[in-house]
Amino acid sequence: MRTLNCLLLAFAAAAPAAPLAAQAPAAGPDSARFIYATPGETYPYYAGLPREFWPFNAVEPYERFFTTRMPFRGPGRDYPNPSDLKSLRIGLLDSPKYDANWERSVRTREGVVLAFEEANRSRRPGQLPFELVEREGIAQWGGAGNLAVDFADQKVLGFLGTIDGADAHVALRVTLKTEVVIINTSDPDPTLTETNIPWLLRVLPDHRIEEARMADTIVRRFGCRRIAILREGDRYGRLGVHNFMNFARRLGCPAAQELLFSPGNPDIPHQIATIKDARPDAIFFIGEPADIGRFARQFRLAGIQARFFGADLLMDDRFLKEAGDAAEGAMFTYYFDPARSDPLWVDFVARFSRRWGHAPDAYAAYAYDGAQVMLHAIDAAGPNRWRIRDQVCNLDYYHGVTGWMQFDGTGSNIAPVRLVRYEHGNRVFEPQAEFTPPAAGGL
Amino acid sequence: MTPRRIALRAAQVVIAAAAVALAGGFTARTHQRIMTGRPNLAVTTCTHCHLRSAFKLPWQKPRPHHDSPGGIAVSPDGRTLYIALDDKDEVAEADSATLAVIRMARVPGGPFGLALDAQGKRLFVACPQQDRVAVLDTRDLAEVASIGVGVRPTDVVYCQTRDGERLVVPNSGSDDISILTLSPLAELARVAAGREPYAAAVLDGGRRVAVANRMATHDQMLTAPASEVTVLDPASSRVLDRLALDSAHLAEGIAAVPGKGWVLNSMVRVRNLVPITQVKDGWVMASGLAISRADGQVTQVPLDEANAYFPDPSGIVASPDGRRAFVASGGSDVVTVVDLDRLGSWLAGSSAADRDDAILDMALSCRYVVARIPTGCDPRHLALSPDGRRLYVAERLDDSVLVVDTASLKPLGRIVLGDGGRDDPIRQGERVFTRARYTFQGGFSCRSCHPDGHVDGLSYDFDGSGVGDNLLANRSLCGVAGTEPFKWNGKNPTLQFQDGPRFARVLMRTDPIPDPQLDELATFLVNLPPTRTMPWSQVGKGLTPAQQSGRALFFATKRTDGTPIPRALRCQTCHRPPLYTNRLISSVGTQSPRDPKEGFDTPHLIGVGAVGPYLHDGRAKTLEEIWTVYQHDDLHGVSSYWSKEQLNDLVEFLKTL
Amino acid sequence: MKPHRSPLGLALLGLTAALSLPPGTWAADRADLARPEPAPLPFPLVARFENFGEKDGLPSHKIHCVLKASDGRLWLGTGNGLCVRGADGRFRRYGPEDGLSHPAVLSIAEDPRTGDLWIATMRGLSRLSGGRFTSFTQTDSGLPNNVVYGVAVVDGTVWAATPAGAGAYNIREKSWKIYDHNNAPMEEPWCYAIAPGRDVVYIGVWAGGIVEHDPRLGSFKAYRDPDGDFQFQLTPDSGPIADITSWVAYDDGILWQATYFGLSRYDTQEATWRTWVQDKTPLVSNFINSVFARGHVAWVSTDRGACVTDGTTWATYAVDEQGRGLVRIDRPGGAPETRRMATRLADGFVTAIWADDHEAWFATSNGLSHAVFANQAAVAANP
Amino acid sequence: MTPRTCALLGAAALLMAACHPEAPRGSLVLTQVPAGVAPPPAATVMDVRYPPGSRVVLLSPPLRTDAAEVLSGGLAAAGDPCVSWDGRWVYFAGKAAESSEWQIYRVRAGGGSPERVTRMPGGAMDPAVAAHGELVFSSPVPKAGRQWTSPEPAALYGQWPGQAPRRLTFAPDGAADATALRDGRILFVSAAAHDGPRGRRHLCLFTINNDGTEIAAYAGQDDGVDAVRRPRELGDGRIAFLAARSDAPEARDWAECVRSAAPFATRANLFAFPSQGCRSVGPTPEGDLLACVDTRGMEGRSMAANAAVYRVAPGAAALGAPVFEDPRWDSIEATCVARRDEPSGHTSIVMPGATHGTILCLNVNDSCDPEQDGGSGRATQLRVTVLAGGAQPRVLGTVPVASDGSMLARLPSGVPLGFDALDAAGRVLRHQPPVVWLQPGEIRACVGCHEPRNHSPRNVRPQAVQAEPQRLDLPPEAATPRTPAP
Repeated sequence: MRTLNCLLLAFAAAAPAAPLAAQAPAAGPDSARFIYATPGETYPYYAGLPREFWPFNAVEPYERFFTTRMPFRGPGRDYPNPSDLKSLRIGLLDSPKYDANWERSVRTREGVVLAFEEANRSRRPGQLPFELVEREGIAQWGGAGNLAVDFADQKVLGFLGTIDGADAHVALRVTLKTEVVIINTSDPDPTLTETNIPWLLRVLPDHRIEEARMADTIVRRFGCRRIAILREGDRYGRLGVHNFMNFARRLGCPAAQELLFSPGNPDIPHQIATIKDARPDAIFFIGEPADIGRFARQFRLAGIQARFFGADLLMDDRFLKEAGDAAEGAMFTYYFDPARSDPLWVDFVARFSRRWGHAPDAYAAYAYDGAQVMLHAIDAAGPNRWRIRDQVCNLDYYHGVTGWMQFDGTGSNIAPVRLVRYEHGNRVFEPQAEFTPPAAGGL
Repeated sequence: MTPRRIALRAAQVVIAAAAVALAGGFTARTHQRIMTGRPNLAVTTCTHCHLRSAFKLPWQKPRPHHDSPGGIAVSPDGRTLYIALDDKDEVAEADSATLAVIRMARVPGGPFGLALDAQGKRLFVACPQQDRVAVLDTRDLAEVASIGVGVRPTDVVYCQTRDGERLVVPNSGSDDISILTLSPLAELARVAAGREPYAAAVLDGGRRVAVANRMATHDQMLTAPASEVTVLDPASSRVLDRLALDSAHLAEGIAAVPGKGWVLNSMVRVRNLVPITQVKDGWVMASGLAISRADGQVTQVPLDEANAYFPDPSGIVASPDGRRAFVASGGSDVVTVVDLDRLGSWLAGSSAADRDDAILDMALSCRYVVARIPTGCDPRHLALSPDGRRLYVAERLDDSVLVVDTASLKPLGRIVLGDGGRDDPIRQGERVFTRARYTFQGGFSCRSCHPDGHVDGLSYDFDGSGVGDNLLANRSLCGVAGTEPFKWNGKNPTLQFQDGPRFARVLMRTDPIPDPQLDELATFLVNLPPTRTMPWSQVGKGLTPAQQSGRALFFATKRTDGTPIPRALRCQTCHRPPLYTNRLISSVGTQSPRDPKEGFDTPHLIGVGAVGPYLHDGRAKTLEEIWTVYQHDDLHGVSSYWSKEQLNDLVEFLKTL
Repeated sequence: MKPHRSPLGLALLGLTAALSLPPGTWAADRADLARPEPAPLPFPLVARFENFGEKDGLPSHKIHCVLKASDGRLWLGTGNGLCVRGADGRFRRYGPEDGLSHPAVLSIAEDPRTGDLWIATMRGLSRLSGGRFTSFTQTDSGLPNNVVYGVAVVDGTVWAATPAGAGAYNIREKSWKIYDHNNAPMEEPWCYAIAPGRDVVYIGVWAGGIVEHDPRLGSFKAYRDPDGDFQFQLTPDSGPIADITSWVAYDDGILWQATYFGLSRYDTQEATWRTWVQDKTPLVSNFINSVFARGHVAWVSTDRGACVTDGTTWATYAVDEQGRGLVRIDRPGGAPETRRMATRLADGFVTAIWADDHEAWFATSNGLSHAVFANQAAVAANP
Repeated sequence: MTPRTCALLGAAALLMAACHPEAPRGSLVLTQVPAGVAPPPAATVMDVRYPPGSRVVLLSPPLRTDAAEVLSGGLAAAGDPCVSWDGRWVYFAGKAAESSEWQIYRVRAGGGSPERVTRMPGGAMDPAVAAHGELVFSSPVPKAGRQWTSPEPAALYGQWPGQAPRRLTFAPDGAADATALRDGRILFVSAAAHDGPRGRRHLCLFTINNDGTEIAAYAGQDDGVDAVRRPRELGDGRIAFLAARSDAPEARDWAECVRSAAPFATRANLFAFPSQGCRSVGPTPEGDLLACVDTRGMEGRSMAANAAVYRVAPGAAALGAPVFEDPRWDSIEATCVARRDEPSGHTSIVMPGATHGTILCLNVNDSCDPEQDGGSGRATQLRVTVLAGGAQPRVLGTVPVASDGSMLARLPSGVPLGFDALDAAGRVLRHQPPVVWLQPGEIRACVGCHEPRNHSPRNVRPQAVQAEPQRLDLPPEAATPRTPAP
């Protein structure tokens, strides 16, 4: 039995893209930038973090999940392609205009639209054009679920989005029924890909990668012992520090305080007084950049000298603007160095800037990469949602404009993130080698 | 004092008075503008917001009660009649031979629908005012039992099933049907009906019961409404079928036809989607008969004629031999006699297309309508003696029951219950309300669109200045006192103005109602109490937590996050208690491309839970849709911060008003 | 450098995995179908499957749910409408044109008092009564959200599991209540299943385990994964196997939790938990779409076939790589017995099951299977 | 009105009543025509019907020949009487001298001197009293033998006491024999729609509201009868009228009726016996029929016998004996003098001064006319024709037809309008000669083109009403005066 399976697997693994040859050659990135899963492959446990970051790391759990990828075992791959297609439709779930994520959503859209425009410009005769079906999310009342259903009704082959973690979760559960694959480009919620629903790929490194790096930096590198946490009092804040607190504790330095604030709150005297009394040597922020910048300044004015740490949102200019001098020395994680010299990135920045009149940020860049993966998958698999899923969800590595990505057993990008600090109002990226997968000649 | 001094002092007084008046006026205007949040508010009176006490409204005051006959039940031997007198909380027992009232029984709760058991030993009484069914012992007319049912039960039928005795009770206020067992007296199930289930009929000896739903339902604006006939199995309380009567409303009469397997419904065929450019040829509405066959095929045929109408068909009975049906026309004070054999032969010889179009052919009725029997005012309920030889007609506004010989179709006499209330201006106004004589060819009455003064749930296209640009949802007249101005554009300062010459020109197409009758009509209307939307069991009880939360949202001055809500956008500013209206024109972002103006009269919210659809043209199917589908930029109150729970709570609160 | 492999290989992997069976004990030792049962099983054994697909009149290959109503009619929720099987064996479809609020039907429940069907769709909740549909959506009613995954009717209240909370519609009062993270012990409002319990209602919550609600008392109790992490199960039989609940079912004091991480069982009398994961237990796959409870027996729908178990004995129906039907029986303490079947499930990706003492219906992603039981007159489904 | 004024008016009324006593109960108003008098040269239709010497008399019970009181005293000829609803006034057509024109006169039913109430150029005829005492009549009076082919066809006018007349009809072939129905409408005789001067004409019954709006076919349009005259509403839901063949003399008319419940399906003889020679028929307060019949040549009657007055019970098998006859006169028109229920009025939507009206057709494809229906094709536009400023219709323009067949347009008022439903290729699917008109400001609608008679509309929202109606204007040279100065 096992032998037979192995034979089958071997055949499967070695099989060239036989039916794919019938498809038109993939547009966009060349195939060398895609490395797919191998049979029986196991994946790094717990996002590839060192054992000391694992929960209950002293004992062997009864069962580990996500060491392999949950396959989709349902039918569909052999269903005939629809014959009445006028275009290849792909959904994009934006954030609602009144939502805090709106500006990030605009950047995301710019990246996606650029990818579509470039792909459609390079269509060859006989190839159907790509069509973007946009829906503005409804943060209230589980609206993302309705939109995910609408995408299916619109016969999309897959969709991109969304930024809000709750929306992404709700939409993902719908896709299990509608069998439409999602590529998420901007939700850092670690639990999003831990649901074992084999219809999702996330190209953005999640909070866990950032928080592990930050916990390591705060506790081990700077030897901080009294860590205070100030976070938004919503779901984003809760999930944003959940793993950090665990990691810090596992490294022997549990957070001394966890204080909450309401987004947009102009000042937080109570939280400041409480934190000042605790005399922390490190403060870890999670929240909107303008809020954090404002509070950072208020902390310094209150005479708090602790080091400031945060996540990728501190990259935002609004943090610097609000914090002013208080930003000096603040350290945070970011996904990549926008000044990197990778030709893919440099070329992308030039094209993006030509199209939109400004440089891309991480959300635009990951959205572009996510769209590229989706467009490539559709061209490679043809207009069949199940084969497109296979293309997307069996990806192990992808070299996008943001660099090489590595996808773990949950389908989340676990590529390492960078450390950044503010010096004299400038963002200084700490030296770090570009990640390259072994299969691509990396270490 | 010299004349000069007097003149000087007088001038001082005048100047002082003028100053006081100016200051007062300025202060009042400023107060109005601040409290309404409308800096450009035109001149209004204090009473727009500061209504004299709601307890002083006409419908709050005592009024004369009358012996208006409701349901009629005839004993199995035909000797005794039981007549429900809902306005008097009584049931009368009369001798069919002498036509004299023998006994009266007091039955609180507005007894309206009656039914007897097979032996005539128990009389079952539907009491819509107290949401209950009472059981009376016919030996002494004493109430021996009572059971609560849904809201406003208007009828009750008795049947024996394979699983025992059953009562089926249509609850017109809660849109459901209670199925009761008798031993013990308990509610077996409550099944969903259409809108306003009103009357029931037993079919196939109790194997099925059909319920007529008086009001039409329609899913969305500008789609044809339909009234439902709910057919259920009383033994298992399973709904077997829901027959749709296309474009029918006021379908409040139902009868089973022995031997033919038909269910007959009296109904009004409305044309609310067609601009009202005329009344002729049933353009607005016409009376009809719906024949539902056992195979589910439904055919509508007219009861009116090419040049005459017999509107507001109500009670309907079929003779025991299944050869004739009698239909009361409350608007024209006649009972129409239908030859069911002729009707059957026409149906048998007609094509499917003929049957589909039958209701459109105003000249068809002369094939099967064999007589029109004149009656007293507003004939409603009908009953036949068990042998079918006598027809009993409840002349509701004459406080009498007409007895007709079904062979000669000639009257045999009357059971006189009261004096008809000739001296009561409210009762006189109700006569104007129910009579169709004020409409061209007697096409319809006020009641045709406002059954019991309420709504028909439809939107009509009145051709005012043009065609198709005046789509308006019907508004309830219940609790209308003190809510002037009237009409959605707020142009009519009084009910007399509302129902006067303009109404005759746009709708009735005949001479206006004469002033004396118009005053009587207005008197009747302002004495109509609001519709009760809460179950009787909850009346006088406190609000539930959800309703309390909804009330807090209604009166909120700040959002959940503490930011203030502009005064002009607070619910209570425009929908100000006690009637929940400030009687001003408001713009809430609902103007459609063909609406001439963006502002509409702020409707009162008393009984709002029962008057859907909502907004001026009836675009909102439910209260929820006002804020989920038709709210734009928080123009109709600030709702963007509401959670779904909060919206649900608000709706629960509104249903209590 | 690792060779680039085409996703087709992976596609075949998926396909192969779907057709193959768990390694180890699955070789069909004999093809003898007539071998007598050594001992009665605590549940009926399927003798053969009768399969129905689009060619038989089903409106979609994907069947989401199946229910046999009290009047004996079989109702199917498909990806393309509600479907009923008439006495003549033909299928009749109802879609939006008939008043159904959306063609994708995810769950069906019957009101035991009236026989009305409540149909959970991906755009609202529909009621089928007397042959007519009435729909409730989040914009025209108090329904929390339009995507309704699960529906149940409990004592005159219709419960709808939606991503914005569990909606409870009181049929008599026509009023809605919503239970979510604001008023119930849920981290998130994402509800995906409802199961009527004894005087309580169980709500399967995505990332919230199972919430037990007593409507009379208005009380709540949450059952959560004791290790609190999605990445592993620390110890077996210690509580819900995961907080991500894909379905719940209850009967006769036993609560079952389906997840994509395995199966959990809670004995409400003894307050004890059992858990099963693939490879280490007879459970054929961790990916469980739903579970149907009857007596002490659970009918488990997985992406690799269907299992029937009382928690000790298992029968698993699957399809081998040649597309043949297999049944494997795991008795406590005994070696697994695998037998080939003359018939097979319509598809290995089973989404839902309905069963009684006489027959079972399997909804799959590629058709419908009717299970005819072996002659097991001595065997009661409720031991 | 103060009590004092009321008292004064009351006193004045009593005084007038004393001067002109009311007609006794059971009285008749009768038109008597002298036997054997030839009409004058250049006679009009009225001169032929009422030759010189014709008179209107009041007959009180007992109906004796010597008790006839002449109501048309001083006039050269008179006839065609009708009684006001209150039974106090008698209106009739008369001419003061042989050379003068026919006009409408009125006289107190109790007797007195007639007063002229119309001054219509070309004369006036066929008086009727509508709601609220409004006088309705036809004008001008056509030449003899040209009533339905006159280049100046008669139209109906309405005239309030002391006010100028309003033109009510614009039928291309004229309108005559008006009578008021109890629902307030005016029932009159006109020609069915036809094409041009050589088109086949036959007369039938139409109705309008008393402001001239909602012109509609009432009965006879689809029947075989050539001509109808003198329609009268009976008290039992029937409309009686005189039927005639166009080639036969008026004296050989017979009485027919239709039921108002289904006027297009119930045409029948009014009497159970042959009624050739019937000159008038009408109701009595007691429910009998009052008829004037010329029995010359009728079996059982002498050749000398002339037109007499008969009272016929419903369902009577024979004509029976006359209730009044006078060998010196032909008694051709008899009407009971009695108070009757006044018909309802109609709150007019006409806007004087407006030049257009609006017409809505719910579905121009809704047709059941096998002759005129050009096929089952769907119309995409409607061509509007008008009969104005010439004998032949001219095209006014076309208006679009919505996909559901509905059409909404603003069209000139006061002219006969015709409609051609055209398909996409311009083929005529349905054709309606100019016979319909709009009053100024009128908004009227129809179910379809040649839809079944007496049919109600389906309950559908016409797509055409979603947009503003298209307006078509009358060419200036085609404009005609709406109401001639009296």
